[in-house]
Amino acid sequence: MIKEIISILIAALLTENFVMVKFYGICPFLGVSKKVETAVGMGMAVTFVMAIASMFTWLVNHFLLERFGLEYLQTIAFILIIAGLVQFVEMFVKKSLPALYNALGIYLPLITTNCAVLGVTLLNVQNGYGFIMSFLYGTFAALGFTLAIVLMAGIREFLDENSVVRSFRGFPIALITAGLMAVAFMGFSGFSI
Amino acid sequence: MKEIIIPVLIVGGLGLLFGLLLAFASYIFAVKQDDRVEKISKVLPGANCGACGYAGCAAYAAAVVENGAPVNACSVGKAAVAEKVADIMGVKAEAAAERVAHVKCRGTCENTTAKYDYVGVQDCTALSKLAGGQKHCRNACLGFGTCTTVCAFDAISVHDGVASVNEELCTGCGACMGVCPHHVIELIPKSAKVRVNCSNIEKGQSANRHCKASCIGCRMCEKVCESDAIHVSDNVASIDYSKCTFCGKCSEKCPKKVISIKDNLSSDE
Amino acid sequence: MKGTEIIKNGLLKENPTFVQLLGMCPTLAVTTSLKNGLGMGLSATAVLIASNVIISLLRKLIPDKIRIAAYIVIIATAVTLIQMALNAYLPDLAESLGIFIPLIVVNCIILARAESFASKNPVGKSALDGLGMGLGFTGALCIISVIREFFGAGTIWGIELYGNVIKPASIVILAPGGFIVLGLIIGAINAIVGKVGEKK
Amino acid sequence: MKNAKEIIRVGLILFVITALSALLLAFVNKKTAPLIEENNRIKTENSMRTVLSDAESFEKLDFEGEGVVEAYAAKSGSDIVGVCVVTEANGYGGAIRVVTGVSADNKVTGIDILSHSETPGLGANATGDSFKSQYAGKAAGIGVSKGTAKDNEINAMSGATITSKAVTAAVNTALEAAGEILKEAK
Repeated sequence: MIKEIISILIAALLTENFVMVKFYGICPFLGVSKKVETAVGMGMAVTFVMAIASMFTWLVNHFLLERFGLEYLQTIAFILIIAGLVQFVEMFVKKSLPALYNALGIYLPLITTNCAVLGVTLLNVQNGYGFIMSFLYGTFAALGFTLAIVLMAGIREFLDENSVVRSFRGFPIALITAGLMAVAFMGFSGFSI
Repeated sequence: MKEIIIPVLIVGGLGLLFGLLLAFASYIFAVKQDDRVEKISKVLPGANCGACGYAGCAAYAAAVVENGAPVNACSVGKAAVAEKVADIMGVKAEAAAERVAHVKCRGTCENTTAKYDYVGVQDCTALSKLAGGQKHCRNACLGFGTCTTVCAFDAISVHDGVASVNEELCTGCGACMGVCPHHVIELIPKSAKVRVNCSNIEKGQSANRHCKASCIGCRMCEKVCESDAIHVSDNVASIDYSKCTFCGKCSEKCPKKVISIKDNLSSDE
Repeated sequence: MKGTEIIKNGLLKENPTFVQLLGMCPTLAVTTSLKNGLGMGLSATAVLIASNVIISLLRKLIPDKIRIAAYIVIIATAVTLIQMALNAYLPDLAESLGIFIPLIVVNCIILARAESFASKNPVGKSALDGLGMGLGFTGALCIISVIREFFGAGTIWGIELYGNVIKPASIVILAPGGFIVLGLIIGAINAIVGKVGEKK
Repeated sequence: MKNAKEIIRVGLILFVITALSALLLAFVNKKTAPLIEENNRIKTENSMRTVLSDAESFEKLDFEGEGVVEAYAAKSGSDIVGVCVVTEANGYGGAIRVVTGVSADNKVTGIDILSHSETPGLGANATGDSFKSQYAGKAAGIGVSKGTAKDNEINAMSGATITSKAVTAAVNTALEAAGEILKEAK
């Protein structure tokens, strides 16, 4: 059992990193990775949403959808749960961490359409993970997302914008940096326990 | 018929559950935020340049509402924004003192000569570390354009080894002032016709030797000024624009032509 | 803003992919061939217009507290309905577009436009905005996929160009290629727009 | 008390929206489900015909197996010519459904991809004949090689090894199931 958990952890963090390999959650990844604090803040918010969403969607899917054979409702039920959670997180962050709320801006509500969150809930169902496994995979996937976004923020903060050609400043250089990071992450493919 | 009722109940039930949860949460987490802050930040240009002295537009908006920051501090938005902010706050906005950046140096290639040939990073800060820069005058504008890289409005550019400001584009945000290693750039009112174009602090003859267009601290301007607006401190003249009446006498009297009148300033560029 | 201005806005000034950098997930994943890029763009445009219209119709009804939940339910319903209709009545179209439809639910552009435009503007303008943004998105996808398919697979629209003569660089189709190609394109556009800006 | 009324109002609005959506979905699903079922059956039938060409009719068998979706006995006239097994495996982007034709002597006559959600341009190339034709004539326990394929091995698609392995796994499951079915039939 432990071996399986570790192999999922390694997969979610490195070999099948949600951002760098599976291309999930790129919008906030590019939008929020200017400063490390906001990146960590975004990572925490996404981790909270993905962990809770993985559990909640598994319960709903197992006890409600699969029992009545309503698989076609999966998408709408899962995305409703995620949207509810995200709006809850948005209110919470707006109240207790206003600085983070301003820094995240439009990207906080966009967690709802963050492909990573919906992706992980659908993957849990497809891989047939149990309740605990779904929760673990959701958390590990979010940690993989946070790892990628914090690494990216570190690089972009360190990247001296002035040494870049004027038209490549901002998003273009961020994209190229992300591309090089993706090459690095490709080095992990095929590595498994 | 059953397989229509059940999905409606399930998804509808979920919707109801979340509707209640979110509505309930919105009361617990209700943030008592003054809606004026919201309105003001919408009106501000959102460049977050910090010229008003606050961390960004959101911070400035909060400061205006909570601790009465001046309504016209936004030098990027100038009078237009000041008006809008004023009527949100229900206050009259006096004309904002529009400010522009001004380079206090005329150390062009023919006015001064280079001490050494510099081969390295094209950056003023790097150059200033090497014996105060390439030019003989140690307070001169280094001419490598670090200020041009931080200017978000492309208002400053380097000509003939000295930076110069396009006052139509300049919004007075002060980014260039902050980054210049020799602090050659200062923010002055845009309407200021009389300007000092030197920041050399050396005594007369060495200043003279180092640059043809340098201020030798002879204090002629100080003697001739009736409104006591111009003073020489550590061998360079500086104008207190709150007193200056722009009469231009100091500019006539200055033997080295360091003090210029704005309308002839652009002509001799 | 007038109608034509809204569409021009979506196409050029606020192009969702090149300027706002939204909808990255499908953009990077799908633009491996022109056919897919076009398919994705058109299906996303259809959903974008439909959801913009519905949301702007209901904008007065939906209280701010549950705006995200309500919008995303509407978008997901629209997408699932289109998917069901396609699979049932147009199986061969569903064959080629099948993979893109579920991806649209998680396309940030749709919720972003709903939140920033449709919820504040009347139906007519919202539909135009949906069309403008959709076409901007499709255009961007096509540009990216032509480049990636040409360099990565040596074909355009599946027609073999130089694939058997020189081995194409398959990395351009893989994950890193997506990032780098998009970065280069936006850089180039900034440079061109920058130049045009100076001349004006 | 005003708050409570407000909370219930907001809750009801979301309930109405979600209930309406669910109603619409359920109604459309009820009308389209049989059609989709029919489309799938026709599609499976066609691919089975391409995979096992000399069979005339396919009789559904009630065979249960891990990863096996359904199995058909391929008949021409009354005698069994082979077996068609529909299996599923998890690829890169999601489940891949493969139909494998197995001849009476337990060899693969051909395979076809019924449905997949692999990345277009990479994993999706599995639907191309160049990849599928490699399986013809192979027996159970097919391997996947990145380099040159030895006997009973197929060449993985470049940049889509996960998909190649998934399709091969599905074909192997089908071969095992077909083996059991053919043993019983004898």
